Amino acid sequence: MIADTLTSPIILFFILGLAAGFARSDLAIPEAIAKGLAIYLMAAIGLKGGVSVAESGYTADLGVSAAAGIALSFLLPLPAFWLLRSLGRLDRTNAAAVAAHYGSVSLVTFITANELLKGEGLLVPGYMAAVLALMETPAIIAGLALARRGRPQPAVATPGGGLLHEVFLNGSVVLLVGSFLIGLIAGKAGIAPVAPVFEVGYKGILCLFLLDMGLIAARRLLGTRALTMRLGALAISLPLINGVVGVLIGSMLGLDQPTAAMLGILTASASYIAVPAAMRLALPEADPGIYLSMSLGITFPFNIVVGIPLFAALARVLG
Amino acid sequence: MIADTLTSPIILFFILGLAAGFARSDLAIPEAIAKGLAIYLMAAIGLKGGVSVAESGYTADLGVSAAAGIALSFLLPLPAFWLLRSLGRLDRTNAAAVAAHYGSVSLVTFITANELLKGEGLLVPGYMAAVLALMETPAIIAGLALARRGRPQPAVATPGGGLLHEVFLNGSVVLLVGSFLIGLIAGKAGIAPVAPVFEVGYKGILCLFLLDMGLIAARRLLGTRALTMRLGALAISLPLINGVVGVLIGSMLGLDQPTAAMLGILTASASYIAVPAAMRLALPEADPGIYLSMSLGITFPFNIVVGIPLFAALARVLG
Amino acid sequence: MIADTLTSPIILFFILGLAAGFARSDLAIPEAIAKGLAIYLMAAIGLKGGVSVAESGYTADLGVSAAAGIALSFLLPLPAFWLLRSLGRLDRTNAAAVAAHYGSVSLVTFITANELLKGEGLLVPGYMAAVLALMETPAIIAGLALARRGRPQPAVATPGGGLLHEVFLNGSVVLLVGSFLIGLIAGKAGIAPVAPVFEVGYKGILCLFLLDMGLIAARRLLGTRALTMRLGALAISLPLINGVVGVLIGSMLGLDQPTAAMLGILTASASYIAVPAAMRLALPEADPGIYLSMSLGITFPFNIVVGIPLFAALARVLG
Amino acid sequence: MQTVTRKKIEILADGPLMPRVVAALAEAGIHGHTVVPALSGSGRTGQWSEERLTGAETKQLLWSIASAERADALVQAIAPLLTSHRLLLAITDVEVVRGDRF
Amino acid sequence: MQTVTRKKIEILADGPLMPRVVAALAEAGIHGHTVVPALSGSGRTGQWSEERLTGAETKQLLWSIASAERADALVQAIAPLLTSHRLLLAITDVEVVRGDRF
Amino acid sequence: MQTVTRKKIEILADGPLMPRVVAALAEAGIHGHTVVPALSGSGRTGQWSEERLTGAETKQLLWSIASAERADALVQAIAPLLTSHRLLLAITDVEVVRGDRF
Ligand SMILES: Nc1ncnc2c1ncn2[C@@H]1O[C@H](COP(=O)(O)O)[C@@H](O)[C@H]1O
Ligand SMILES: Nc1ncnc2c1ncn2[C@@H]1O[C@H](COP(=O)(O)O)[C@@H](O)[C@H]1O
Ligand SMILES: Nc1ncnc2c1ncn2[C@@H]1O[C@H](COP(=O)(O)O)[C@@H](O)[C@H]1O
Ligand code: NA
Ligand code: NA
Ligand code: NA
Repeated sequence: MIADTLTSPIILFFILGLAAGFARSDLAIPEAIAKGLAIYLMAAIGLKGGVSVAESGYTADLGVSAAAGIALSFLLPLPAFWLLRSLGRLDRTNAAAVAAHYGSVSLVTFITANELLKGEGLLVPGYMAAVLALMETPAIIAGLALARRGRPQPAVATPGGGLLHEVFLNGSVVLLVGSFLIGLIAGKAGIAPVAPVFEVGYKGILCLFLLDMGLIAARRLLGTRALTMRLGALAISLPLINGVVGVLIGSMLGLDQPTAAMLGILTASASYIAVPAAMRLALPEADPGIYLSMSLGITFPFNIVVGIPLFAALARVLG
Repeated sequence: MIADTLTSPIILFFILGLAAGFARSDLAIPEAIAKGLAIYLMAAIGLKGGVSVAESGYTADLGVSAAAGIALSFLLPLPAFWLLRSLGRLDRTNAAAVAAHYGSVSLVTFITANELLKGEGLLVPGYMAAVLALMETPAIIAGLALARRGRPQPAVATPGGGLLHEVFLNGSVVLLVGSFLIGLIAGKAGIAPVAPVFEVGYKGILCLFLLDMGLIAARRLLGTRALTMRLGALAISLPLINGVVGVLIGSMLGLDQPTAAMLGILTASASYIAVPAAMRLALPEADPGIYLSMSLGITFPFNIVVGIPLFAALARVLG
Repeated sequence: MIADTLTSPIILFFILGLAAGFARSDLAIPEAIAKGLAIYLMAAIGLKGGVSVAESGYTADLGVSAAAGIALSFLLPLPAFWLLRSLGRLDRTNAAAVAAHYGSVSLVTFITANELLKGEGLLVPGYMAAVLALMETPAIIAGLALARRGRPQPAVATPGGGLLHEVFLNGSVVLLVGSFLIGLIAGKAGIAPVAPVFEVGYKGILCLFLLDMGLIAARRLLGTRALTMRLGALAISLPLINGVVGVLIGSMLGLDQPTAAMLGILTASASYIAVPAAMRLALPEADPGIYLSMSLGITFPFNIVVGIPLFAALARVLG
Repeated sequence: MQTVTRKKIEILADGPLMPRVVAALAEAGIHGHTVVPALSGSGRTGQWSEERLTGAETKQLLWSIASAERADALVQAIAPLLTSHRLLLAITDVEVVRGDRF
Repeated sequence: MQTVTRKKIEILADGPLMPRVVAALAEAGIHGHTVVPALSGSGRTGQWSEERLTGAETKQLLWSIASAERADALVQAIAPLLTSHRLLLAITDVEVVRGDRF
Repeated sequence: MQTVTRKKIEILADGPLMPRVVAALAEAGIHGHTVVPALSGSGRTGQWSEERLTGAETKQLLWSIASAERADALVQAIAPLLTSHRLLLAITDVEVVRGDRF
């Protein structure tokens, strides 16, 4: 599947972005456009998920996947934190902030995996979009608990409201869950008139979005001064460990092959939108240069190019 | 029809936007994207109107609707002004500025009504896009006349040119009228190659646009300090009065049911793009907090959710 | 063909933009949207070219067109420089900067010509997108050589790296060549899933883009103080001369009619994206008011409305 | 290179009113300026942020360097607009080179 | 028209931290401000530029005019945040009209 | 908290020239700066506004706080560029906290 992956236009545009970024080309997608594309993709993925649950009804697998996702998002920051402190030599605050990123998930990794797995005949059920939304936030809470353990709760007391708010009402969660509900309420027939924009356009838009992600990842790596070799190695080991754990647990819970693969891909992925914004607010002393370089600069490209086919293969072996 | 309305994805996205805005979520559509979507919608609606007139030719109904629209836009600010001064307790300048908004029309209300009526089998003739464009500006002139009556024409003399210019060459009027003419010249066959973008994409784009409108309306209400209970009540009464007048006159003039409904919806709608910009220039002493909160914060959501089905039902009863 | 041209919606939107710009309407397309549309168009044209070469293989015509394009881009700045100095009365620096613009090419002219020729049944081979990319930069090198001839290479020594970089890695070249390669690697079948966005949407997007180009061209002419009658006349003569040379050489080299027409249209076109940015960096003493007013304000509209049908007709006569 | 002291004028105004502000600058003999966008703000009449379709309330910040005399002339020329049009005006001493330009 | 001297406060902060900065202004009794976007920058921790999906590192520049006493109060109120939140604060003397507004 | 006086440097330049301006800052030992976008403007060579595809003429405003010595060094380093590259430079006294950073 890696060979297939590497000739898919979606991945080729990502590689083009990486190459242009590393070559320091001035190619750039305006921030407003990138945000617009992200909003489109979130609405599309949410709608699709809602419609598919409206079609298939609530199944046991849905409940199992959701519970597994929430538990993994909440628990995986713990081993990550321990590795980041010991091997990564980070202080408590930075280790906790990075761990929260690796417990949470990446929307773009999810969407890309969806398309690549479909290309392999593996249809991921639409409800995984809801699982994705559910997995975004538990890791943030775990990360903050890790950061504050044994500390006298300093200035953090004040912005607590702001943080909970940021965590549960952050734009991407609201849009994903909202579109999911819209899909659920309107159903397949209700959505039909808007389908051309949200279904037909989907893959082409994803190409442009991944072009931008490649540029951003490359520039992030070039612009940082905070990344050590040890942290670079962890930015590859953590998704490997988390992804294997995710696929294993998914298979053990009896999820079918595409669902188990996707659970692994989600646990392997690291957030670079919702969690950085929350951490900047709740742990302003943590260095964004560290967590963004790791999650966006290394883990994201690694997952797109290597992780997705790898966890799909593992699910196939176990399935 | 209200039940149908409330399960249409278009309206559900609007409600999602309202909910996210009131919950103070940080969900936001970049301004450049919102403007881009608006430009797309105006070009699409104009083209469609032009093509439909190219198909059907100039009919008597077209002339009747246009004349009625212009007259209503010019005259309806008068009772509105009187109500705003007496019940609303506004000073002359602010009352005139608000009255101009209620005489003019809302593009997004028009587009949304178009789609919702179509869903009910009511086909609004394409030329109503031209009527929409014609109704934007007379109310501005009426509002300014009301503001200046009995005043010694102060600093206003100077910027007169700027204002007339703003009124007749403002971007949305130029784009609507221009696209209408392009549709008229190119005709159905000429437009065919560009139809995929302007027809197929239409409804999906409208969803994203209404999501943004919901966010904007909610934030406008939360951010204002200028809105009194009396003004809030008027922001619901004025569209009710104007809409009923519009449908009645449309029916009396013999317009068919969808056209009469749309004339009522247009008169009920209040501007929040063209008129605010013109008022900021011509009546800078008027408080934007008042006119935007009323038209965008209250009247717009009221029309989308309640007004459109109401005036459609009234037209049916009378038709 | 001029009559056909003038009723094509693509051209009508351009004329609407010109008219709105000259009337000083405030109609405006946000910069981020314009850049987003340009990125979309470049990716689409590159993909299309790559796929078509993947289908047809490398032909002798491809090599001939590419060689001719590079040579013309490199050599045509010389007569232009001479005319700009003698008839145009520009100093060495400004004449060299303008000459570089006329040697290079305009992406939008290319795309528009592609569509208009297709409407006439003239199918331009996809590989011309690669020729377009190859023609962007030789003129820049020629222009700089003209500017520096006989000068003691002053402050320019330092930024040399920056300039070469700007020339070969500028965003539009990277995106065009990159998308071309992606089309080549993925092939027709690989591109199929993303085709709806990049093929179906193409013409509609081009309408909006040309609307913006019309606005920009008109405002550029209104805002300038640097344009003389002599320069205005040259901004029409240079594309005429270059275009005739391009078509002649294309026909003499045995290229088929659409290819020869397109070679002429490319040589007639003048850059207003890549070259201005490079000139601002390499020849900061040159006045952007001169080169942008000429290429964007006069030559671009001239080519769109008159040049494209003219060179197509010439190719027909010679073909 | 020698620096001299000039005035930097900053004026905050709604987007639609900018042309009028620029006209007031021209009246005072000031022909150079640059406008910078604003994103959000708050004041006595509440808060605003950029996500507004209508530009009616979106502020922009004008930035101009001028001689002390012209800055004085501007303060006189623009005074009547300050209250009615809700402008904010601030003037700072700045050092510039090539002072004859301003 | 008469001008008086006030303080212009400029604070550079990451977008997500702006609400906290605004809260500190309110604590110091300052209720008017305007925020301007930033595009790119560099400092001791490397460089950044706007093309980032995540707003976590995108800076904004807050701009507020206030009386000298309130500006002083703000410096005290915001001091603890300056290092931990990596803010940049600069205060300038400016001349304004209608000085009682600030 | 104690404030000290430093220099705020503002430089207006075309987007494509910004890297060169930043290089001049580095030469003068100034390693911190922030860039803000501009929307429109006018000067002796006419007017411009942001709706331009080509960034060739779109201005940006660089904003940097530095010590007086470094600001002086910058004025010397950048002087040759000012006329040839049409830059605008303005320097203001500002009060900052944690003055050792600059
Ligand atoms: N005095 C000034 N104050 C602020 N900005 C200026 C001034 N003069 C020129 N500019 C800016 O610099 C650009 C080029 O100026 P010029 O080279 O005089 O045409 C203008 O379009 C403005 O954006
Ligand atoms: N003291 C201030 N400093 C900076 N900006 C201000 C100040 N006061 C008001 N503003 C800006 O001006 C807008 C309108 O202010 P106001 O008229 O007081 O509501 C606010 O939303 C802010 O963007
Ligand atoms: N001296 C300075 N002047 C202006 N902006 C600065 C300065 N130092 C830092 N910054 C801005 O603050 C950001 C973070 O700085 P730092 O924490 O030093 O990496 C930089 O990327 C710049 O945008
Ligand atoms: Na994860
Ligand atoms: Na109305
Ligand atoms: Na050329």
